[in-house]
Amino acid sequence: MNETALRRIFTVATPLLLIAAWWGYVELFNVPRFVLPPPDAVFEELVRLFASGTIWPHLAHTVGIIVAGFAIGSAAGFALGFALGKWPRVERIVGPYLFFFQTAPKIALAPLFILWFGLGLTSKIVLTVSLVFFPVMVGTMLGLRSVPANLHALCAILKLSPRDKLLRVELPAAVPEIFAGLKVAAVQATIGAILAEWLSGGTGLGYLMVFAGTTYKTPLLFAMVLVTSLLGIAVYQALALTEKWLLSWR
Amino acid sequence: MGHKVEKLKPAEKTSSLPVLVSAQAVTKIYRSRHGDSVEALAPTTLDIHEGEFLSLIGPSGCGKSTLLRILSGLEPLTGGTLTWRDGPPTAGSDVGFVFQEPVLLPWLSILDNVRFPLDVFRASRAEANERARAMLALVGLGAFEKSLPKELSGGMRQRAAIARALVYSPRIVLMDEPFGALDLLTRDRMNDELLRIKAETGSTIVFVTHSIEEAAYLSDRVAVMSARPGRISAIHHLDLGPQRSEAIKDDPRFYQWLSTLRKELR
Amino acid sequence: MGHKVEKLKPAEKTSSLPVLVSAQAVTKIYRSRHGDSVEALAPTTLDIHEGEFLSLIGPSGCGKSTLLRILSGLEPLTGGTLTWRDGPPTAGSDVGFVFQEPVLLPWLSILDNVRFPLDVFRASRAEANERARAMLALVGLGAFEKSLPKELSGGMRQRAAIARALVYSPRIVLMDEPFGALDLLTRDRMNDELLRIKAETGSTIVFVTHSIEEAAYLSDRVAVMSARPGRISAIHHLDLGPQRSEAIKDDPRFYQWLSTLRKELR
Amino acid sequence: MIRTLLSLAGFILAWWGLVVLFDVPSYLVPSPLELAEKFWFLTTQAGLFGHVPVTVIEIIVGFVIGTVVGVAAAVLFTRFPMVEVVLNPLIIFIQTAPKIAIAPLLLLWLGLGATPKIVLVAIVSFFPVLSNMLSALRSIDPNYGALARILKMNAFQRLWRIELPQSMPLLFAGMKVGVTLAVTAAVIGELMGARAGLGYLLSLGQETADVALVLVAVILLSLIGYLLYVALGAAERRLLGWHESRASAAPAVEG
Amino acid sequence: QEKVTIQIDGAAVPYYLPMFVADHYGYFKEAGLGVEFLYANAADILNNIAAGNVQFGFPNGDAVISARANGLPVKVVHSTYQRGIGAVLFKTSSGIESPADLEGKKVAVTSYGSPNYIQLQVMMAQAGKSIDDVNVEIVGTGAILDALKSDQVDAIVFSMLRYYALQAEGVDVGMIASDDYLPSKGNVLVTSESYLASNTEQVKAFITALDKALKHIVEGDVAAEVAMAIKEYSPTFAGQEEIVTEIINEVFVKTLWQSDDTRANGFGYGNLESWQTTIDTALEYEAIPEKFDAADLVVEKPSEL
Ligand SMILES: Nc1ncnc2c1ncn2[C@@H]1O[C@H](COP(=O)(O)OP(=O)(O)OP(=O)(O)O)[C@@H](O)[C@H]1O
Ligand SMILES: Nc1ncnc2c1ncn2[C@@H]1O[C@H](COP(=O)(O)OP(=O)(O)OP(=O)(O)O)[C@@H](O)[C@H]1O
Ligand SMILES: [Mg+2]
Ligand SMILES: [Mg+2]
Repeated sequence: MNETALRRIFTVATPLLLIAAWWGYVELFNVPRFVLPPPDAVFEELVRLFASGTIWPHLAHTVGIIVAGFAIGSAAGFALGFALGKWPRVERIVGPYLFFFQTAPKIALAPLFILWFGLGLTSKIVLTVSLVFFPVMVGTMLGLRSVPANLHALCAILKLSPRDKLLRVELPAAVPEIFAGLKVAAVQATIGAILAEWLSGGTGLGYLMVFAGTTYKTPLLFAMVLVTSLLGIAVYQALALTEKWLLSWR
Repeated sequence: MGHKVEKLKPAEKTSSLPVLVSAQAVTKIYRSRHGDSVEALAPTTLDIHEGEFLSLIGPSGCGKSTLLRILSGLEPLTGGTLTWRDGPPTAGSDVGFVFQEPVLLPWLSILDNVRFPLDVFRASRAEANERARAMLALVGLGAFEKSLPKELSGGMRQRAAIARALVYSPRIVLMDEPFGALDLLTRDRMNDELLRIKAETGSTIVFVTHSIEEAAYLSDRVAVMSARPGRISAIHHLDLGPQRSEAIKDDPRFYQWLSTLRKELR
Repeated sequence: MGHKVEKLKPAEKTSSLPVLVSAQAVTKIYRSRHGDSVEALAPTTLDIHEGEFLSLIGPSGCGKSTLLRILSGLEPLTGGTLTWRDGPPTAGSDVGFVFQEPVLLPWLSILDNVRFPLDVFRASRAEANERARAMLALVGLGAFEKSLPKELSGGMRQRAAIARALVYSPRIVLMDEPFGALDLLTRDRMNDELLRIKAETGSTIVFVTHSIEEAAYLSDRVAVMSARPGRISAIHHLDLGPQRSEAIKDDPRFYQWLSTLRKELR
Repeated sequence: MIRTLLSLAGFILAWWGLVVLFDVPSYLVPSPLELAEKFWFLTTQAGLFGHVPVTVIEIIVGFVIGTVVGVAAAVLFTRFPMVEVVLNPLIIFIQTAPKIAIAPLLLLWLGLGATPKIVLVAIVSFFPVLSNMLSALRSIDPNYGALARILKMNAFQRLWRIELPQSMPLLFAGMKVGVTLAVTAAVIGELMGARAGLGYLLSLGQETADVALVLVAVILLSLIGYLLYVALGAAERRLLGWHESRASAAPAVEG
Repeated sequence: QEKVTIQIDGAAVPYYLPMFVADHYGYFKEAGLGVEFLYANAADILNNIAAGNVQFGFPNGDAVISARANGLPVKVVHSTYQRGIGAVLFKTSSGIESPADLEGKKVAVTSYGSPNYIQLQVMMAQAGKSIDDVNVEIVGTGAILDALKSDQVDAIVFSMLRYYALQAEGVDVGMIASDDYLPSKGNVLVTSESYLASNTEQVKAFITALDKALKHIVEGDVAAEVAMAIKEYSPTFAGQEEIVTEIINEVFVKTLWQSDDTRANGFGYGNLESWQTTIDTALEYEAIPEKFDAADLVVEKPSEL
């Protein structure tokens, strides 16, 4: 009870404290605007963006990529993790390529994505997916493999179909591992969307950031950084809540 | 004394019941991670008859659980053959297994745990609930159907696991020390319930226990195992009649069997 | 019959030994996730005397494990007080606990598991190995010191857990159905070993069991618990003398106690 | 091993075949031969192997710092949940804040040398480790907590002897994700301002439309990441022989 | 000896020959400077200069205008490249020959408000058309070249140096230089106002060394210097000495480093009038928020600092 109250206080107080620290730093060290604009300048910029409505198409674009990339990426990651987790032989054959591909820096591969998927939305979503799937895949693989041996025995006794086994036993048992991956994936989805927009296109928060960066509009830049981070935090918190609910039995 | 000891004889003429499953020179060698191997089961031959109650007794580590797991198909053989009369069980509802530790799904309530097999076998919701509730009442957990496994005591968890294994009336039930964590009174009650269920459904039961009284009280036959390498040293056909009840404890033959079995185990 | 029943009397004049820990009107209410609560322990008063062997018996789910966990400090009280003569134990080596399930660390070999407390207490490596090996030999696992817990049978795992709890000769040992998964022979041997260790170290032992024979064989006093809400319904001081051995089974008073306790449990 | 080599050979042959068959111009996809030539040229004449250690050191140092801080943060969060409430938004903020935006700040605070790159690598590899380690610590069987309390183990003993071993599988999963991110972070770091390193070579290749150079840099970077990944896998196999996920196969009997 | 760092746009390509020559022949040392080269993109360079992370920068002139208009206290102390190096690049197969041919084509720029977008606007306007007549695609610097190579777009507005790089790669490209339509500046030597004020000597020293190097190259053997630069500073270009020499002779020596202005006033002369035109055009096309005086940004005669 006391703890929840404290928790509530902190959820409000932490951001305020951070803003105060930011402001204090800018004032005290006389940090120039183009390195780090003061909070009020960023706030004004935010107000302007929202009041004039210019932000909406950009926001919608980015949210769209995040959601699509996250959804497709986690689904793909889950499917791959499932295949690799269930059939170690598959892991031995395709694993090395997957891991190799995954470590290749995405910024360098981006031109390839454009080559293959064009300049449109597809290549952006593909880029996001390529960042999202891996943590989910690793989590799913581990989760499915960590199912306790005696639960496997129970399934074998009851001759559960693979589908039943997956849905009724393996998935619930793998929730902690899968969600650990999903949370990382949520952050990756935001990074991916921004990176994709950085590479091409004239809409989206990522584009606005490049625009702000190359035209030295630092308040706009930091306003976008804030909005993106809030998006990331929102996705993350949604996941954390879902996980808490799914794991309420613990 | 009128009892018959079969010393590892493959065919058991003594039983009039048809053989349900026959283990022929079955062996099990576990390989441990360091490469050394443990011979958990030396060549073991055992017929299990349709509808009988067979107990396995023997010292800790002698291979009782291993034999049970082999019979259930959980553990692959490293030698010998396992022959089922009508082919190995194909439906999940054919075999019931009570593990040595209660294996419950920690995210399901007790009721849902007991209902789990029925859900898997796609029984109707209403019927599943009804049967699961009845089973829970039988094991004395009626008041705890909403609890999670971690909210139960050790013995209560084991009772839930027993309820789950019996709720779908499997044709053969394999039970690994099911009543070990129960107090005497509950244990006696569970023994009688088990006999009643068996009489009703005609199930075959293979039962591992450390209690000689329990083995003698419940079983048509008792297989005595000895350790390292595990093997069946004797099989006793108990001539205490098919109908068991508290009355049997007045029968002197019951006590004779107790002392015989106790001696066998030394 | 010469035995004394203390009906929940706080002070026990009958015992000449000093009180080690005293539980005064201790209660435990568990809150489950749906907000409803289970009264696991109604106000319970119990003194545990230095160097005594006290058994707790009672039906499944009556609160034996809960009481033991409260005594060990694992479970916070929801009412009453717990008073230690010299203050609550401060060193980890003061208390030994055998959990109802063997809680072994799956990544350590059996030897390392048994040595674990000694490593935590920073005993020298050589001494730790020697004592752990001796303890393993005692519980009959000498040949399995390199195995991993998952490579052992249920009973063997439980024996390893017992070895771990006794390896550092704790002043008070709390044991929750330690011998439940063992066969009679092993159990008898372990009973005698436990008595021997107790005599050597002078430890105080609180012991949960479902076996009345075991309780009577081992204990100075037996506390009988009844269920829902759990409470101590009677404490019996067994007048079977301080030295226990197989010989006690020739003493008619032993059998009188068995039948008394059995009746109490009905 | 042989199978890996065979499959690798197959892959290269297929690549070559495609390039030859469809007459792909080398500015789109160079053939393996061209790439090999480029590689040879770079090593012999352009000091390629002077660039490799620069990046490798950034990756490894940053990754180790990120992992250690991640584990420490997870432990701190489970011991003091309030700390998590306070710090979590900040952490996610730092994770999602585009690195291009904070790069000048990092340079301002940390100078132009290897430090900002290492910090960037640490930041990105920190998060998967934290996330997985938290899950792991929260999944620990309460029985082990009870054992620790009985033995009155101190916080360090509990961490070292119980929590870390128990968390190993998830921790390794987090580190595997972290290592792949670390490579990208090192590249981004080198784009912020550098004169050596594979990330620098990569940007040089992009600046001069030198596809072969880009590919050589990418392949080397992937190789570094992959080798680290393999090393982690090997360590995992050594340490996790006991764990279910490492049992030779799931139960042999299924249907 | 004073240690200073210069951040150069992009990467170590041999076209930054003056820097390499100044370093190789010890001109920096003679001037009392120990110079370290670092590479980054223009925006980062200007931010770092403004923040004092580095002392000198060598970014594109357009980027400097934008930075200054947004309040970064940067100063062009040496207009090294007299002309802009922006250009429209396209594959010759696309049939494009003049800006008018861009009508209806897909043209990639790096962002709205970027110099290359303004250049495109001016070109279209001078061809009697408008920016709405082309299909503008936004493609970031990381992918813009590949977009052209893989025919995702018909033309890109980017750096003319890529023209030569693409040719070297074997792509059949054509180019329209933007500077013919809108005067601008390529790479220029930049420092911050405060550094210029407090360390005038160092800035002068740098300029002296740079001028010396430019003179050395212009009057000397370009081929030999290119060979030296590739060997010591830009080894990935090994084997391309000939073409680099040709480009430097034809483009850099003739039109970038030297102009009528430099012949009259010395290297790096900052023609304020031409700078002002660029600034005014940027304002006209709303690329910068407010007008400012070229004299505030540019040092007209570096040699007279
Ligand atoms: N997975 C395994 N790997 C290696 N050895 C094993 C494994 N499982 C069991 N064993 C060994 O096989 C032997 C028989 O084990 P089993 O579990 O069948 O004994 P049990 O008769 O059930 O004993 P208990 O009464 O103690 O449960 C033991 O010696 C044990 O060490
Ligand atoms: N964590 C928990 N949450 C809620 N209820 C609990 C919890 N642990 C135990 N209980 C309840 O407390 C009561 C006593 O449990 P306890 O484990 O002490 O029984 P026990 O006497 O040890 O039984 P057994 O012999 O079966 O082990 C039971 O009714 C059980 O349901
Ligand atoms: Mg067993
Ligand atoms: Mg209990």
